[in-house]
Amino acid sequence: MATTTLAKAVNAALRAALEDDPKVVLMGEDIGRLGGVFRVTDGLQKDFGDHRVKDTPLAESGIVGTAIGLALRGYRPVVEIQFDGFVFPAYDQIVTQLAKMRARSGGRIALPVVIRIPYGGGIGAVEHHSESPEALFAHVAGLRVVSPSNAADAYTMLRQAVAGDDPVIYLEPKRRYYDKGEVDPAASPHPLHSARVIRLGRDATVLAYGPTVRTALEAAAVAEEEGTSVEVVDLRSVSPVDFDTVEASVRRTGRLVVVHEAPVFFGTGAEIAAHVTERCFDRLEAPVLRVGGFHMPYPPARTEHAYLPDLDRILDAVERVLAY
Amino acid sequence: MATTTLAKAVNAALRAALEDDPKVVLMGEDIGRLGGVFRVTDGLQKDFGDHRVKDTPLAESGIVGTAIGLALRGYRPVVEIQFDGFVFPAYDQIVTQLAKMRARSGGRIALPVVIRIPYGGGIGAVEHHSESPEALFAHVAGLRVVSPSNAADAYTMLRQAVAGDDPVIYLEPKRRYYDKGEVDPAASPHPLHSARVIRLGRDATVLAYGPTVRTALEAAAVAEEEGTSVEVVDLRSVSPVDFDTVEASVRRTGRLVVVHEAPVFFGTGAEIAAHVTERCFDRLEAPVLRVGGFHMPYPPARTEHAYLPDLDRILDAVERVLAY
Amino acid sequence: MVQLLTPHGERVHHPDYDIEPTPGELREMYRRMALTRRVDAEGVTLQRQGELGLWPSSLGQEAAQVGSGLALRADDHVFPSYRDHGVALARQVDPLHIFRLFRGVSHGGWDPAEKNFHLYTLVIGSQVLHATGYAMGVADDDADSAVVVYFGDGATSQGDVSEAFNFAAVYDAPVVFFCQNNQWAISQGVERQSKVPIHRRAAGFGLHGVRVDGNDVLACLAVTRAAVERARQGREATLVEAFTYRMGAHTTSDDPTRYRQSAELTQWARKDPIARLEKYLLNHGWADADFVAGVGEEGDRLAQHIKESVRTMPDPDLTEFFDLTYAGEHRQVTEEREWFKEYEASFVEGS
Amino acid sequence: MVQLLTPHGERVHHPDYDIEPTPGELREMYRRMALTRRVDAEGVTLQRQGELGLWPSSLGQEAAQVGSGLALRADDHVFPSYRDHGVALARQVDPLHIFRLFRGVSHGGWDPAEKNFHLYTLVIGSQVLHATGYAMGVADDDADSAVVVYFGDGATSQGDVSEAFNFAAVYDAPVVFFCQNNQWAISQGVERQSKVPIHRRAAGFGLHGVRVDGNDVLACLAVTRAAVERARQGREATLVEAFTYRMGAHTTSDDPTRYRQSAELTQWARKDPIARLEKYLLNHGWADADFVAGVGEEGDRLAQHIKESVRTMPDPDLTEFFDLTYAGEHRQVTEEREWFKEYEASFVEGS
Ligand SMILES: Cc1ncc(C[n+]2csc(CCOP(=O)(O)OP(=O)(O)O)c2C)c(N)n1
Ligand SMILES: Cc1ncc(C[n+]2csc(CCOP(=O)(O)OP(=O)(O)O)c2C)c(N)n1
Ligand SMILES: [Mg+2]
Ligand SMILES: [Mg+2]
Repeated sequence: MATTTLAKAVNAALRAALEDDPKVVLMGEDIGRLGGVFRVTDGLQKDFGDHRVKDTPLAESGIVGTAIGLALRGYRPVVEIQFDGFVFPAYDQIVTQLAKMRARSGGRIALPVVIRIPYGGGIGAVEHHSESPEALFAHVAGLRVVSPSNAADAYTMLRQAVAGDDPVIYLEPKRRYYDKGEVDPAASPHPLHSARVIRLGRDATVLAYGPTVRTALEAAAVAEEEGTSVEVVDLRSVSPVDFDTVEASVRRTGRLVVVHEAPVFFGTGAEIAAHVTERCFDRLEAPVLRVGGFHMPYPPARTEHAYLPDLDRILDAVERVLAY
Repeated sequence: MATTTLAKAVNAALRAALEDDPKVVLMGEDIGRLGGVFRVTDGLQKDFGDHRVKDTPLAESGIVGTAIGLALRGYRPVVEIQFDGFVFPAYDQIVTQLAKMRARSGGRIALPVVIRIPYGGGIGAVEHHSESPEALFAHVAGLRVVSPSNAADAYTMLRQAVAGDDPVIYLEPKRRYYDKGEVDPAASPHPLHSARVIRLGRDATVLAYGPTVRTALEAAAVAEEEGTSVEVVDLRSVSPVDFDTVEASVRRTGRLVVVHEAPVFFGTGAEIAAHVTERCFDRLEAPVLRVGGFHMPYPPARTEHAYLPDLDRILDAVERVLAY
Repeated sequence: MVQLLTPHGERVHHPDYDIEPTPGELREMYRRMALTRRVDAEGVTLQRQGELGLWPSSLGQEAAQVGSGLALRADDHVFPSYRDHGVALARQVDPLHIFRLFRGVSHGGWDPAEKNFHLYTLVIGSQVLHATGYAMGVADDDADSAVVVYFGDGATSQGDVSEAFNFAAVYDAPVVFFCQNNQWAISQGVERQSKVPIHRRAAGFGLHGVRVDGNDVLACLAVTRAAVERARQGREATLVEAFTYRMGAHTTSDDPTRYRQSAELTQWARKDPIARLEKYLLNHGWADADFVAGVGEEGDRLAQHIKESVRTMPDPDLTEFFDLTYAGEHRQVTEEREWFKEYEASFVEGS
Repeated sequence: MVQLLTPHGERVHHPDYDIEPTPGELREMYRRMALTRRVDAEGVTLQRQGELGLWPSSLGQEAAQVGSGLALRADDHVFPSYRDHGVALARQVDPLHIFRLFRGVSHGGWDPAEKNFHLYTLVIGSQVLHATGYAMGVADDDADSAVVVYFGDGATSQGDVSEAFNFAAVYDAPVVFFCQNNQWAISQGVERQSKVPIHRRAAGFGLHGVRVDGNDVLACLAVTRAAVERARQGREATLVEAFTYRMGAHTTSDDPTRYRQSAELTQWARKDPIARLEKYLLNHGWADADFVAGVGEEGDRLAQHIKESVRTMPDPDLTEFFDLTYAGEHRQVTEEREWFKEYEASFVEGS
C-alpha cells in the first residue's frame, strides 16, 4: 500500500477486515454516507452495504449494548465512538458487560468487539473532543487497551484487534490522523500487546504511546543535538503493558520518563512508574518522572498548547532525570 | 453519641445535615420506607418527608443528572447508589457533567453533590456487589473521592462532604458497616482531605483506606508480636491524596506497602507508589509494594477470601519490603 | 388486559389472542409452573440454611415465566434477568446452574448456546440491549428465530431499556420485550417507575404494546406466541407487559414488611396462577388428584436432588479464575496468577 | 402539526393554540429572528476566517428558538443545547459569550443566573436531566417558574432523555421538553432516530406531546406558552416537537453535500421562518421596508461589534484554569499549578 496517512491506514484495515470475514460489521454514528466525522470509514458503506456498515441512532450505550448482542450472535462488531468524550454513556455496558461477560460465562463466551475511539487533544476542538480516557479502561479487567502511533501500526494493530477474541479499546490519536507512513499489509506484525523500542539511546528512556510518540521522537532528536542520547519506547498497548520491553530499556539507561496526554494523577504513568520501580529499583539512577496533562478538565482550545506535554516539557523531564 | 456502628454514624450524619440545612435532600433507590438496602437511611423519610428524602426511579444516570439540576437550583443533594457495581450507568453524568461543570462555568457554579456508594467485597454477595471503583473517579478532575474506615470518620467526613461546595464520591466500606466506634459530633474534625497516621511504627509504613484499614491494623499488631514495628496510615481521601502525611511517614520508616481491595493494575497504589517514589527516592530502602485485588472481575463469593488482601498478604508484603 | 383464564379458573375468550391448548399441553404448563414453585421454595430454604448467598424468589410469577417460555421454539433465544427460574425450567435449563450462581461458586457459568438461554444479568436493564443486538444479528442472518428478553417494571426506568426499544424499532429487530410488572422494584411501587401503564411506552417508539394478565398462563402463552410470530415473520418488535405480582420478598435479604401491606398479598393470592390452572384442569377432568400429587412428588424429588447437589458443590479455587478473563494471554494476569500460585504454595510448604 | 402562519405568510387558526400578538410584538419577533440569523452568519464567517474553532449554525431554526424563547418569563429557566443562539438572543444573553466558547477561550463561562440561561451542553442529551432536576427543585420550592430544555431529534435516542421524560412525569416537574427536530443529526436523517414521529414518545411516559410547525414563530410561541402554563400551573410536563430544518451544515466542520440532496434544501427554503413573518407584517402594513432595512442595519452593527470583539479577544493563560476545577483546595492542583508557574517562569528567565 506504500505511503499513506494514519486515518487511511485505519480505513484500509477496516476494509480488509470486512473483506476477509463476513462476520465483521461496523457500527457507529455517521459512519455510513458521511464516512465518519474524520472520514475514517469513507466508502465502506457504499462497498459493503448498510448491514455491514451500520449507521446507528445517537446512543452510545445502545451501540455498545447491541454490539455485545451481535457478538453473542457470532458477529465481530467494530464500533466507532465519535469522540473520546462521548464514550461515557457506554461506560456501563463496556465495564459491567463487555469486560465481564467472558469471565461470567466461565470463559465460554468470546466477545470480539473492538471499540475505536479517536482520542487526545491538539486539534483546537471544543469541550469533550480532546480527552484521553485510557486509564479508565486499563484499570478494568477484561478489556485490552491499545493505541497506535503511526500508520503501519494503525493498520496491523487494528487487524489484530478485530481478529482477536477479546474486547479491545482501540484509541486512535486523532491529531496524528494525517501523519503519513509506510504501510505494508503483508509485513509480519509484532504482537498486539508488545511495546517497541523505536529509537535506541543510552542516557534515558522516554516512553510514550499514541499521539505523544512523535513528540517524544522529536524531543530525542533535539536532545541528541545537545549531546544526550535518549531511547524512545512506543508502548502501543496500555493493557496489557509489555513490561519486559520497558524494563529491559530502563535497565540499559537507568532513567525513565513517561509521557502521555491524559492527566498524570492516576494515569498510565503511575502504573508504569510503580511497576518499573518495583522491578528495577536498584537500576534506577533517578525516580521515574511523569509528563502529562494536569488535574483539570481539558481546557479551552486556545490554551491547549500549554496543557499538552510538548517537546520542551519532555526535555525538561529528561534533564531532571539526568540531573538527579 | 458514644459508641455506634459505621452505618449508624452515616445515618446520624445524614440526619444532622438534613436538620441543619433545609437545602440538603437525599435521593436514591429504596432509601425511603425501606431505609436503603443497608438501612443507612432508616427513619429519615419518615422524619423529613418524601421531598427531602426522595425515592427515585430505577435509573442511576437519571438520579445523578437530576441531582445536578437540583444543585443548580440551590439544593445540596446527597445521592445513594445502591451498590458499587451500579454506579456506572451514572458515570457519564458524573464524569462529563458533575465533575466538569464548575470549570465549564469559569468557576461560577458550585455543585455540592455527594454520591454515597457502599463499596468493596467481603460480604458474600453476587456479581457487581463487591467492587472498588475509586481509581475510576480519582483520575477525573473535579471530583473529590473519600472513604472513611471507622464510625467517627464516617460521621465527620460525611458532614464535611455535604457542607463543601465540591462534588464528592463518598465510598462507604460496606463490610465495615457494623464495626463499632466512638462518634463525637462535637469533636473538631480533621480536614476532609487529610490522611492520618493511626499507628506509629519504625520499620515500615502500611497505607490503607476504607475496608482495608482494619486489616492493616490487625497486620501491624501481628507484626509487632513478631518484632516488626509497622506504622499504619489511613489515607481517608483518595482525591486529593495528602502526600505530606504519607511522605512524612515514609521518610521515617523508609518502606511503604499500599493496600486496597481494588485491582492493583492502574489502581490507587500505582499513584501513591509513583508519587512517593518521586519525592522520597533517596529515603526508600525498598520499592513501594502494592497489595490489592487481581486483574480479573471480582470473583464469585466463595473465592473472595482468597481474592481480598488479607492479613497474611499484607504481612507477606511487609516482609518483602523489609527483606529487600 | 388480555385474559384467557380467570382467577376462578374459568375460560374466557379474546378476539385477538385465542388459543386452544390440548389437555396434555395444559398439564405440561401446570407441571412446569409447579416445578418452578417447588424449585424456588428450595432456593429460599437453602438460603436460610446458609447454603446460598442469596435467592430471588419467582413466587407468583410462574404463569408469566412458564407461559412465555413455552411459546418459544428451540432456536429462539432467551435473555433472562435474574428471577426467571420459570423461564429456565420452561427451556429445560438445568436448575443447578442457577443455584451455582446464587451459592457463589460461579457468576452463572452455563453455556448459553446449549438451550439458547443466556446468562442471568444483574445490572438492571443491560440485557435488553444485548437481546436487541442479538435480534439484529438474527435479522442480518435472515434467520426466522425470535429473541425474547425478560426484565422488570423497575428496569423500564433505565435509559438502556428505552434505547433498546428504539434500536429494535429502527432496525426492525425480531425481539419480544417481556416485562414482568410484578408491581414492585424492591421497595418501590410501580407508580415510582412510570406514571402510565408500562405497555403504553411501546407506541412512542413504534413497537406493539400489549398488557396481559401475568398470572394467566394461557394468556401469557398466547400473547407471547403472537409476539414471537410478529417478530419472526414481520420483523416487528413487541413490548409485552405481564401484569403480575412478586409474592415473596425481593430477595432473601429483603424485608417487605417494611414497605407493603399484607392486604395486598391476600388480594393477589386470590389470583394465584397455579391454583387457577389447577381448578381449570380439575373442573374439566383433564387432570385428577393423582396427577396433582404426582407433580408434587416430582417437585419434591427435584428439590431433593437440588439440595443434595448444592450441599456438595465444591468451592472453586481462585486459581481457576485468572484465566477466564481473557481469551488470549494478558501479561498482568499471567504475572499475578504465577505470583498467586507461588504464594498459595508457600503456605502449603510452610505448614 | 400546529400552525398559525403558513409558509406564504397567511394567518391560519387553531382551536387550541390561538394567540393574537400585537403588531409591536410581531415586529419584535421578526427583529430577534433577523438578528439571530445575522449573528449566526457572522459565526460562520468568523470561523472561515480562522477566528473561531467551530460554529454550529442555527440557520433555519430561528422561529423555533425565538418563538419558544419569547414565551418565557424572566424567572423561567432555560437549558440550551449548543445551537440555540436564537434562544440566547430571545433571552438577551450577550452573544459574545457564545463566541468565546466557539473561539476556544472558554467552555462557556457565562453566569447562568444572570439571564436564567444555563451553559451550552455538548454531550448530547445530558442537559435534559439537569433541566428536569432543576424543575423538581422549582416544584419543591413551590415556585411557579417553568423550565425549558432544548435538544435535537438525535438527542431523543439517548437514554438520558428517556430517563428525563420519566422523572419529569413521576415527579410532576414543571418542565417543557423542547425538541427541535431539524430532520438531521449530523448526517443521520431523523428516521434513524425514531420510527415514529418524535412527539408521540410523550404519551408513553405520561407527558403531553405536541408537534408544532417549527418554522412558524407564532405557533412556536403559542405552543410553548401553553406548555409553560401547563408546567407552571398544573406541574405537568410537555414534549414539544418543533418540526423544522437545519439549513446549514451541522457545524463548520461538516460537509452536508456528502449525505443530503439540494432538492431538500430548496423545498425547505420555501418554508423560511423569517420570510413568512416578513410577508405577514408587510401584507398587513404592520411593518414597512424601512423597518426591515433598519433591522438589517442593526444586525450589521451587531455583527460588526461581534467581529471586532472576537478578533481582539485575548487568549487566556492556562494558569487561570488550575483554580476553576474545585471550590476548595485540592493538593494535586496546587502542586501542579505551582510547578507550572515555575516552569513557565523559567522560560521567561531563560529568554
Ligand atoms: C443498575 C442497577 N441498579 C440497581 C440495582 C439494584 N437492584 C437489584 S434488583 C432491583 C429492583 C428491580 O426491580 P424490577 O426491575 O421491577 O425487577 P424485579 O426485581 O421486580 O423482578 C434493584 C434496584 C441493580 N441490580 N442494577
Ligand atoms: C454523547 C454524544 N455523542 C455524540 C456526540 C457528537 N455529536 C455532536 S452533535 C451530534 C448530532 C446531534 O443531533 P441532534 O440531537 O439532532 O441536534 P442538532 O445537531 O441537529 O441540533 C452528534 C452525534 C455528542 N456531542 N455527544
Ligand atoms: Mg418488579
Ligand atoms: Mg437534529
